[in-house]
Amino acid sequence: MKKFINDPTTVLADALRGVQAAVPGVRVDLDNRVILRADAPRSGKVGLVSGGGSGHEPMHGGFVGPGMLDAACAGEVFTSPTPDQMLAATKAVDGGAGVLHIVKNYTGDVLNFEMAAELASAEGIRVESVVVADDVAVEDSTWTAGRRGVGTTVILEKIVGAAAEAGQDLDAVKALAEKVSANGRSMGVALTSCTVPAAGKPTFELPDDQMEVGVGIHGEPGRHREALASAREIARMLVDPILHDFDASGPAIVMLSGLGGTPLIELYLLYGEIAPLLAAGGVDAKRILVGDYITSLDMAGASLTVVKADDELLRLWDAPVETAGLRWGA
Amino acid sequence: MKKFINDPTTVLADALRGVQAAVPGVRVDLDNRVILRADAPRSGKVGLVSGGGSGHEPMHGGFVGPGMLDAACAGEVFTSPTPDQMLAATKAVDGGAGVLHIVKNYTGDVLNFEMAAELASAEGIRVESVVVADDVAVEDSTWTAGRRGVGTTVILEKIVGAAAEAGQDLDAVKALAEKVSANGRSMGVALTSCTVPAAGKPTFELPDDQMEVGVGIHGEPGRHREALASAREIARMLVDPILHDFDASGPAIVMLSGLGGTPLIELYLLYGEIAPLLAAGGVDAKRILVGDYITSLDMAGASLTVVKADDELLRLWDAPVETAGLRWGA
Amino acid sequence: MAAITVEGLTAWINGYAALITEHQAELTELDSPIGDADHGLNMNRGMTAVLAAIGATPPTTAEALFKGVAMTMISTVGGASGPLYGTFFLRLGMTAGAESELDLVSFGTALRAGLDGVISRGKAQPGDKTMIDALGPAIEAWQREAASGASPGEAASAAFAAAEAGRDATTPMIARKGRASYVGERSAGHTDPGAASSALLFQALRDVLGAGA
Amino acid sequence: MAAITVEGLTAWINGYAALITEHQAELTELDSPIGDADHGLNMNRGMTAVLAAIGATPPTTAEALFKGVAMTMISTVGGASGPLYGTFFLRLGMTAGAESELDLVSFGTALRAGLDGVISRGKAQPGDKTMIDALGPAIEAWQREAASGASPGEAASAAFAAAEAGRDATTPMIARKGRASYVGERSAGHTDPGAASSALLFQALRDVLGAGA
Ligand SMILES: Nc1ncnc2c1ncn2[C@@H]1O[C@H](COP(=O)(O)OP(=O)(O)O)[C@@H](O)[C@H]1O
Ligand SMILES: Nc1ncnc2c1ncn2[C@@H]1O[C@H](COP(=O)(O)OP(=O)(O)O)[C@@H](O)[C@H]1O
Ligand SMILES: [Mg+2]
Ligand SMILES: [Mg+2]
Ligand SMILES: [Mg+2]
Ligand SMILES: [Mg+2]
Repeated sequence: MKKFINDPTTVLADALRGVQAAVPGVRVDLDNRVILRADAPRSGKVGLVSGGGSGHEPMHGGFVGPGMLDAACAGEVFTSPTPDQMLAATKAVDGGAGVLHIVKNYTGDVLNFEMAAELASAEGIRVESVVVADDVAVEDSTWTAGRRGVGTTVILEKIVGAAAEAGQDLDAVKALAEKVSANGRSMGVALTSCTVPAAGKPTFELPDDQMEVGVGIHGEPGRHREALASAREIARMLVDPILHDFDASGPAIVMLSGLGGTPLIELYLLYGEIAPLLAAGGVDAKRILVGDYITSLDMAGASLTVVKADDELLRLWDAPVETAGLRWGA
Repeated sequence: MKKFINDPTTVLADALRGVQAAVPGVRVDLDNRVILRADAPRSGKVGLVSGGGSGHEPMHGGFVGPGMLDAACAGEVFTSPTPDQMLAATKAVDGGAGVLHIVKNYTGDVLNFEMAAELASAEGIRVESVVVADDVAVEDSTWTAGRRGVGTTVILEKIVGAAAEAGQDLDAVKALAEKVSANGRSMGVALTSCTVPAAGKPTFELPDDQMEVGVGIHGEPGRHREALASAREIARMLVDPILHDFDASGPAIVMLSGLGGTPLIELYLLYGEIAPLLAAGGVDAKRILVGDYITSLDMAGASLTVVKADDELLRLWDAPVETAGLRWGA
Repeated sequence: MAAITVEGLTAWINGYAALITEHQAELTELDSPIGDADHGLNMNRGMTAVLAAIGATPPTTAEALFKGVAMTMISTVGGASGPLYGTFFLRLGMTAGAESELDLVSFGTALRAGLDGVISRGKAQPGDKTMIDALGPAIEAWQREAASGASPGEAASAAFAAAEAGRDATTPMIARKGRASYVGERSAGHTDPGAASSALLFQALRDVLGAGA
Repeated sequence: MAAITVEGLTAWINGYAALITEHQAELTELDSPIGDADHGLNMNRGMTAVLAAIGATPPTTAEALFKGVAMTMISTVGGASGPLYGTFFLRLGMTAGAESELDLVSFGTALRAGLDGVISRGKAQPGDKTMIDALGPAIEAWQREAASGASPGEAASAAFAAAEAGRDATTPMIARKGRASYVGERSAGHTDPGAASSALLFQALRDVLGAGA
């Protein structure tokens, strides 16, 4: 395992110190492992709290700042944060207008956020939640844990962040979050495994000539394994399941995120193959992000997200944002 | 070799199609392999042309746009672009106020840009050049090719981009570029080799328990190889040679760039160790970038750049910029 | 009638922590093919913190003991198992009440309340390949033994045997809850890590209350 | 007096292209320890393009031939070798002039002008471990043979022998120019890739003009 770390057991604490040193405009609560807008709480503004296991940077800590999140709770690598972290974040950002919890659909995240919401309600804070479950690699069913939450979360945090910044109330912000969540789908592929520092070895073995199609951002197995294919073929493996899952035609926000170990030149190359497939499927990619936004430690791979967008979503997307991970107009 | 590519011989062309599809506000001249501001040439504005081998993305193509470069010439992977590309770029961005070539100090880049400047002069365009040579891993000497140009180039392109956007003339822009260049130093470390697609195998062999200190961004050997160390120790190996090379005390712009295969969580962790060392050396890091800005394909590693800054440089740094790789205020 | 003292209950928790540390790698290994390879890490982080908390101020009632265990697990484990085990111990403690000793039936009622908490939080059904597939049979066995006047050792042995059988029964199951559900049919053939850590909970109880022979 | 026709010169360039393709991997290999492992790739990309260009419109004068080679190399090779070889052929062509054949002395003068171009562009001194350490001795040998009335074959053989010796002499040198200078003293013990590709240039000349025996 070759990583810039001091000790596998202190990765999160050490990384948070780095965030504190490097990112202006945020305050890092090292005890609770919460990254906060420096100016939180903002009176009268709906507070947005997200969080999840670490190892997906810039998500979520990199999206804290004006126009996006008020707080992000950082769990251990690939492990949901705990309710007390979430409660601390919720209390710190509540400006009297209530707090929205943005949760990715993993049992751990859902349960811990649920407990945190109960605790916050007990302290008189109004909390609502939205659960993102957009990974088409997983068969959907009401009888199972359902789909994993992946890339749509990033786009949701930006859009909902703009709405909260603009003063929308908790009901409106929640409704908007549910709209984005319902309109987003993602699909990922891994060329290599990631290596969790505490484990010290790759999470899964993937032969040199194989790739994992439909991988999860924690190294969860995908739909199937097959021979390493060309970027052109891989593009089809990402686009087709999304287009088969829902009618994606019309304006959209598209994100191609690297998983941490894939360089930008490859992401652009892959996007060059994805673009015509999306167009052929009627997707009008109005806004495009190509880069590392939701990662899986050092995994080589990529994840495609398509969020159907209307004028409202595009307008909120374009609103100013000032975070380490996304910044424009500010 | 596990990469998102179609064919090792078409990587550059395919990646440029991806840039064309993904990045608004730029025009990609696929024949000449030049990425241009969509609105070039801007009448009366000094044109800024950079370029170099590909594989360092976002540098340079990701820095084309308002407030930064007017054009970037993309060479084959790790190979300088050719004079005709540079000439095409120079002609395309000349708005009558002359053009500055921003060159990294590699023999190939220097010679090709030199020829391009001669050709452009012959066509009546005034061209000046600045050569960045900031890599303290290389011993400096007037008898050799001198130091390699690395991270200072990114910071220079931003600052000089703001000056050109503000209407400064070619002499002023050139003087400013030389000032930034003189004030910047960089030092890198590799945990793994990169793999050039056309080569199909790692450029160098690095045992699992070793790292290359002072590596170049093309996988050039560094100062020495030693046992893989902790982030805390590595931070010292990056900071010390820079501080020993020049008096870096006072305000500065600091960049910690990943080399392509290193995830953000590790970069933040490493920056957490670098920050106190810089502070102890009197460096007041006024502006900080942590992320992938100048990469070496899929190499796991990092490169630290410190540019001494005064009020002028900070003001220009803060000016609006709207590129794929750096964006704020726009 | 036989009773279990708070010291006995504390020894149970201490013993559980030791078993978790001993089996940490194994639990994580079970979590690899069908999960994210952290169940041993998560449980060990939590139970190590529990040990430290108990050691600092030894509780004098069942309620204080189990609420402390619950709060510590909830705030240190994370993942799915943190809130689930946390809820288990929270309800267990609330139902046991501020007593310094419990008879076997009362302890069984408290265990059942803990299980109900896990079910209402996690929404899993028996057969979904989760920890409740070990907890459920174990608690049922305890209650059955307690009702028929068994000794603590007999009840604990029966509960542990049922937990082990429940754990092993998860192997062929197709997961419908938790992270293992993502791999769908490919989850069959692997033992559920949460069921394995739950079986250890009753192993610890058996160890503390004696083999009951 | 013996002369070299433009057809002969064209055959030289074609032969050089073939040798570059044949030795591509070897040149890249030489560029690995002290460079960036692309010299063979670069030269092959350039010479393949040269072949295509020459094939399309066979040139009728030395100037047209070499200027074409130069422009193609300059616009396709990139790196350090592109402008350097480009400059070499550009000056060679300009000095040779619009002739359909050249005597040995004139060809030698043109080669020398090419070398001067490389030196003024690259600022390398003999002994800096670059292509001029092969080009220099080779051209010197050619000029010496030409002045003493040797046959084309004899001159070419002498030039190739000198180029090979010059190439081999770069092995112990410490690089002071180009990418190899970054590794400083550790460049000693490795043959310079540009010197190796320059030796191939004179190997092609020897092959075209006959062994001269
Ligand atoms: N909904 C649920 N109800 C009951 N138990 C569950 C549920 N979801 C998961 N579990 C249990 O949690 C265990 C996984 O715990 P752990 O690995 O610590 O958390 P995570 O899955 O978040 O990494 C599973 O083996 C299973 O027994
Ligand atoms: N300043 C120079 N003068 C003459 N030859 C040089 C100079 N710099 C480099 N070279 C030659 O160029 C060769 C390297 O060419 P190549 O690998 O194609 O370019 P790059 O170094 O840009 O990758 C070296 O082996 C050396 O012979
Ligand atoms: Mg987990
Ligand atoms: Mg090169
Ligand atoms: Mg797990
Ligand atoms: Mg080279």
